[in-house]
Amino acid sequence: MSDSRQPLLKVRDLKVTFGKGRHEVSAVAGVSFDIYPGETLGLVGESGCGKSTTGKALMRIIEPSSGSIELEGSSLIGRKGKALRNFRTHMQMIFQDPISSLNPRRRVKDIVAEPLDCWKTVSGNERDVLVSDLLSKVGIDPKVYGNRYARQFSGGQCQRISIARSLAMRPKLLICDEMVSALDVSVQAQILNLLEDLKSEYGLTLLFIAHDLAVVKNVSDRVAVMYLGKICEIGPSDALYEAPAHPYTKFLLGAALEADPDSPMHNQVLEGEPPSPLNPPSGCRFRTRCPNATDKCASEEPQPQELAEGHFVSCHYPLTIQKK
Amino acid sequence: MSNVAVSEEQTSIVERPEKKAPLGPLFWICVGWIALNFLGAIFANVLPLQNPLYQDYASINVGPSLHHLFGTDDIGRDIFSRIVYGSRVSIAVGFGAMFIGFGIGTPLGMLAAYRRGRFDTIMTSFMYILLAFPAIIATIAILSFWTPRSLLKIIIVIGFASVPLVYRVIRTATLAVSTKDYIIAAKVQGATDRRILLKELLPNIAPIGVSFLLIGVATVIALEGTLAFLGLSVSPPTPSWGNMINESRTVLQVNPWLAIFPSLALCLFLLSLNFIGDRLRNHFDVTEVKL
Amino acid sequence: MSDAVHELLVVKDLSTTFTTMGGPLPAVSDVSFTLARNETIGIVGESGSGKTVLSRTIMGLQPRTNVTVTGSVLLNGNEMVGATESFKRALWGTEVAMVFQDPMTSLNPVMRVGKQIDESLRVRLGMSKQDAKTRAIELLELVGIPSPAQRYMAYPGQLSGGMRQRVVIAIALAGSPKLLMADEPTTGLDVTIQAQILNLLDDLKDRLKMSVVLVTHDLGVVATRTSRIVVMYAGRIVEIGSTRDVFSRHRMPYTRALLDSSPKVSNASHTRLVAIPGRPPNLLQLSAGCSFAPRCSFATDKCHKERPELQAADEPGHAFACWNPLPTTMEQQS
Amino acid sequence: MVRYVIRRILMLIGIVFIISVGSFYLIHLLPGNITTIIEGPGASPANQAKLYKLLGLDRPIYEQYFVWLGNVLHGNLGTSFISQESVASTIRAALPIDLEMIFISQVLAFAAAIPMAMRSARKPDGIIDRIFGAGSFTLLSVPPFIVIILLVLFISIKLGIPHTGVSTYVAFTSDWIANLESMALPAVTLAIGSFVVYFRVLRSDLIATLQEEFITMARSKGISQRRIMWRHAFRPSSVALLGAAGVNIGGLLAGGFVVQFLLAIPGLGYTLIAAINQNDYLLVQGIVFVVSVGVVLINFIFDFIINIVDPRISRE
Repeated sequence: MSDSRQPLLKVRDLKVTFGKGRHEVSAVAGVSFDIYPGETLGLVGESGCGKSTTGKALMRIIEPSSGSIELEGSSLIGRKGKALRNFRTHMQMIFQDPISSLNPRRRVKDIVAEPLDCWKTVSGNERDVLVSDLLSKVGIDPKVYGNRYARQFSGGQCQRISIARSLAMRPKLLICDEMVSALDVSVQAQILNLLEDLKSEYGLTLLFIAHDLAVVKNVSDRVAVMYLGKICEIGPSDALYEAPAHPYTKFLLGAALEADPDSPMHNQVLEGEPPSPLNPPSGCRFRTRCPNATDKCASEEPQPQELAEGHFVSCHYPLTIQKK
Repeated sequence: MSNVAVSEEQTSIVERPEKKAPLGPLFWICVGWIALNFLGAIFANVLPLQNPLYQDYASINVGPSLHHLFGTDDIGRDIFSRIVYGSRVSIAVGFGAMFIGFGIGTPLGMLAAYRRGRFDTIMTSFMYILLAFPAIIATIAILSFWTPRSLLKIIIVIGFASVPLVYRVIRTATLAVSTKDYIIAAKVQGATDRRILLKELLPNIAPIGVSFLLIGVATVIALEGTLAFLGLSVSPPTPSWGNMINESRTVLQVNPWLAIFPSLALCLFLLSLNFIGDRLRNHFDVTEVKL
Repeated sequence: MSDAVHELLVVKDLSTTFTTMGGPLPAVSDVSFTLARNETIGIVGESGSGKTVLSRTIMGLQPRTNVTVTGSVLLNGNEMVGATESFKRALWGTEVAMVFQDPMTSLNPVMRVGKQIDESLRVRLGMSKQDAKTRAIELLELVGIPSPAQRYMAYPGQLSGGMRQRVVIAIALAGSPKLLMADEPTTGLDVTIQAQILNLLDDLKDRLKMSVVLVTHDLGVVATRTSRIVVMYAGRIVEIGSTRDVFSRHRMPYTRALLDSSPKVSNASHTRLVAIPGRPPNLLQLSAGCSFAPRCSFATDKCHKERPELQAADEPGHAFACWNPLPTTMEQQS
Repeated sequence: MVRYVIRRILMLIGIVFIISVGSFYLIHLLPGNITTIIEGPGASPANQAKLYKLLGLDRPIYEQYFVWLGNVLHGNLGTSFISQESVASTIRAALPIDLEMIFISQVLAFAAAIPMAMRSARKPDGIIDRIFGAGSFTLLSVPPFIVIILLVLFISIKLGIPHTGVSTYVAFTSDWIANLESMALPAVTLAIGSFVVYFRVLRSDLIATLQEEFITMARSKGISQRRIMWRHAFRPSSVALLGAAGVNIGGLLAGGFVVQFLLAIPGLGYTLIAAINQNDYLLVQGIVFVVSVGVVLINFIFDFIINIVDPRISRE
């Protein structure tokens, strides 16, 4: 890659398989990408494409079956016990379901302080100050709400508390797994804005996983599109949305609904449904639904090729002209 | 950013008010009844009760009166006093056995469900095979061979026999909670397994555990009664509710009071325990686990 | 209303109030609108806006206890409010049918999908067993399910979400209803599948000459597929009008806020969203004024004290409920 | 489905094997010399030696087990030293009584529980539901030995209905009407216990099922309330009912001895208690083995039925 900066997170050929023998499913079938300091990488795809599994595998909540994960040059694979627990604090995660992310039987203050209590990095007094500060930062008044139980809060508030908790250890990388998809639009906008604010304030790097193309574009500098366990296209968000090179990306964008009565009706709708990951197609995984597929697509798996600066596509017949 | 913070303060209404089923006055009456029985059992010695073993041949099989509140049995012992003393056996067996059952079953069940993997597979298969054996027959067989019988032995045998059941309930409950995102979140923050088990899992399975515990105590107390009928509970003349009901069988026609009062004492106690357990389950909205 | 003959659905002053432990909960209040034959109307709102309760009340499918319904729903001339269960039952399936939000829960998991379609045909239309099966397979084909004869024997658990939603649509179509209520029909589905299902509904509407009520939280879903839109907030209609008027000539600040707060594919990345502060109100503690006032940047004292009624805008059929409406395009220019 | 059944059968064989080992070792777990335990402390050394040989105790223990297992597979559970009767034939004589008792009690329990639960669930917290709920709750707290005493007190003693008292059991083959009379009290007692379980399980599951979206979907088709209750709600909920029934019937097989003991009905449970009191260990061993296998088989059969009713399970 031409980018001279050192990546914060380097993922190479990450694979996750579930089950054994006949029931083996490769949920993530070899995924490689870099995330640079200070940027937001969006990971978008439909349900079952492996985007959430990728996120969890990065934290080793789900154990990857092979591949490498490096954060600032040190590997996450092979760490055990305290070393793994300690390493995880450099990366944090926010989940889809705001309600289930918080223990209903603990107080908000204790939830946010949990990482501090685990590692005992600060004294009791500092802890309280830090927690109050974090809560105010995410728009929850610590004096009014700090002693409430988590089960008393609405989805948007729960997601704010989750964000506060994830920031307590000053992580380098924040993985957001569908963090706004359970929220109403008006609340979703609040959370997305809050995330952008905190990102610049804390100098965060984000991996933003979501199925909503508009949301992903809004927060991301670069976007990766996943289909059936593989990345089919990755590139700068504006360029990728402007001129998608992979047919799947094009269909995905074509299906996204704009809140605009003048937007064109979807004449070209992707037919059929994704094949079962139990028995993925040979060669290119998208070929069974792709209108441009040829014999080559069935026999040969397309490798990522660079179309423009930082814009890679895994397709034998990319829709935009290849860079020479 | 600051305007977001302000806007959140404006709406001070908490949106998810707790929709807990109220416990109701009957719940507290039941709690009071259990407490009263406990007090009676503990202070039976100092209470102004007649000697439960004293045989007053002047008044045999008399009905309720001021002198003998619930009457006397066929050898002139005071039924009321015997019921109060008898509660000691029921309470000791019920809570004692469940103490053993939960003491062993809870940590095993939680560990198995949280760890999964080989420990879970082996432990769970083992417990399910134990469950296939009719526990009641095993209890009877062991108690009938393990002589001389004592209260402690009864508690130990029933306690151990209940472990697989407790294990199953706790494991299922823990499994349901383990998949919640806040458990993953705790791992992500670097919490130790011990911390997750004690701080995140235990408080959330406690309501299920407590309601099952109460229903378990009720079941064990009924089991003590059954054992008494087979002559496998504490030996007479020590009073227990089971013993008293058993003894009443021979004089059922002459003196039904002898059957009715201890039966009432037993049923009311079980009813209270079951009711408290059931209400707690509703109150905590325990739906994940079917007991 | 005199146009009852022309309009398929006439809703007038409809209110649905639930009796809860915390007091009466007005889920839907004073809703009135009409729907012509072969027309699609969109009902848009966030969670708690009353849109789902409204759609169920129109059908008469609200729970039978702890609920009070007032007003009137004329469905093809039949009054649904206060009607007996057996009267409504005669209309369900043949006059009006419903497509539910979550295809994972709206199909009976222990019944073969074919049987679930058959049921309406045999019980409601009195078809023979064989005829019903033939018709059910036809319906499965109509909604675009490949190898319908095999899928007839499948259990819902064996089908994907998109396929299940097609089955739900097939069930709804079994009685050839004149009105189809679609309650968030694509919310749980992936974007590509969502497009398939919406196109299917559009297509079926024209082929079978149905009217459709499309209930959704997603303005994108209704933007190109409806002729008119109802915007709901806290149980009330806050704006109603033709799709174009609502999108481009809205007067109610909430409609504007809703449009502005949703991210758009066409916007550049890192475009700052215009968030609506606060949260939707608690329906148990509604103020006397406009329910949106606490979150509205234009709110005045009057907004907090007095509730605005729907008032007509310049365009025909366009109305809004606001004391301080956004300026019309002409006003903006002047 | 076929794979599921095969897997379950393999598991069943494994569990039965383990039960056989457990039952076999039961008498070896007893403290002291087995021959002394079996023949009593007064037995002559010559007799003890004979028994030692007879039991094959001179051979290694795993060999003893396989000899025993071989015999069991041929239906030979040994001969009681107390009664000198074949254990298998004693069990064969007693088992039908248990089966008859369980069968009658289950018919009664289901006949009461299903319609009452359906009625209750239609209007949860309505008057009828409250009455049924309070009734079932009270019955839940009355142990079977109290029920049977009350029944004897009122039916047998006060009303004087024949063949309903203690030690009045009549075999089915000798007089079937009298047999049914003598079965009435124990069957009703067991039925009450089962009814409480079935009613409560089915009611709460039905209430949950009736709130499912597919019920609203079924309503919106315009089919009758009756059809919704039976076709759409009862079948999914019957899974919970069948699960409870499997456990409960197994429990009755193992725990039916209380009523048998109190009324002196010579079923398996009564025979077991008598055997324990007489130190008839081979009979105890035989009954424990048969009952355990029976419990496992009942669970297996109910799992299988649940599988047919609910297509969701075997696909997991």
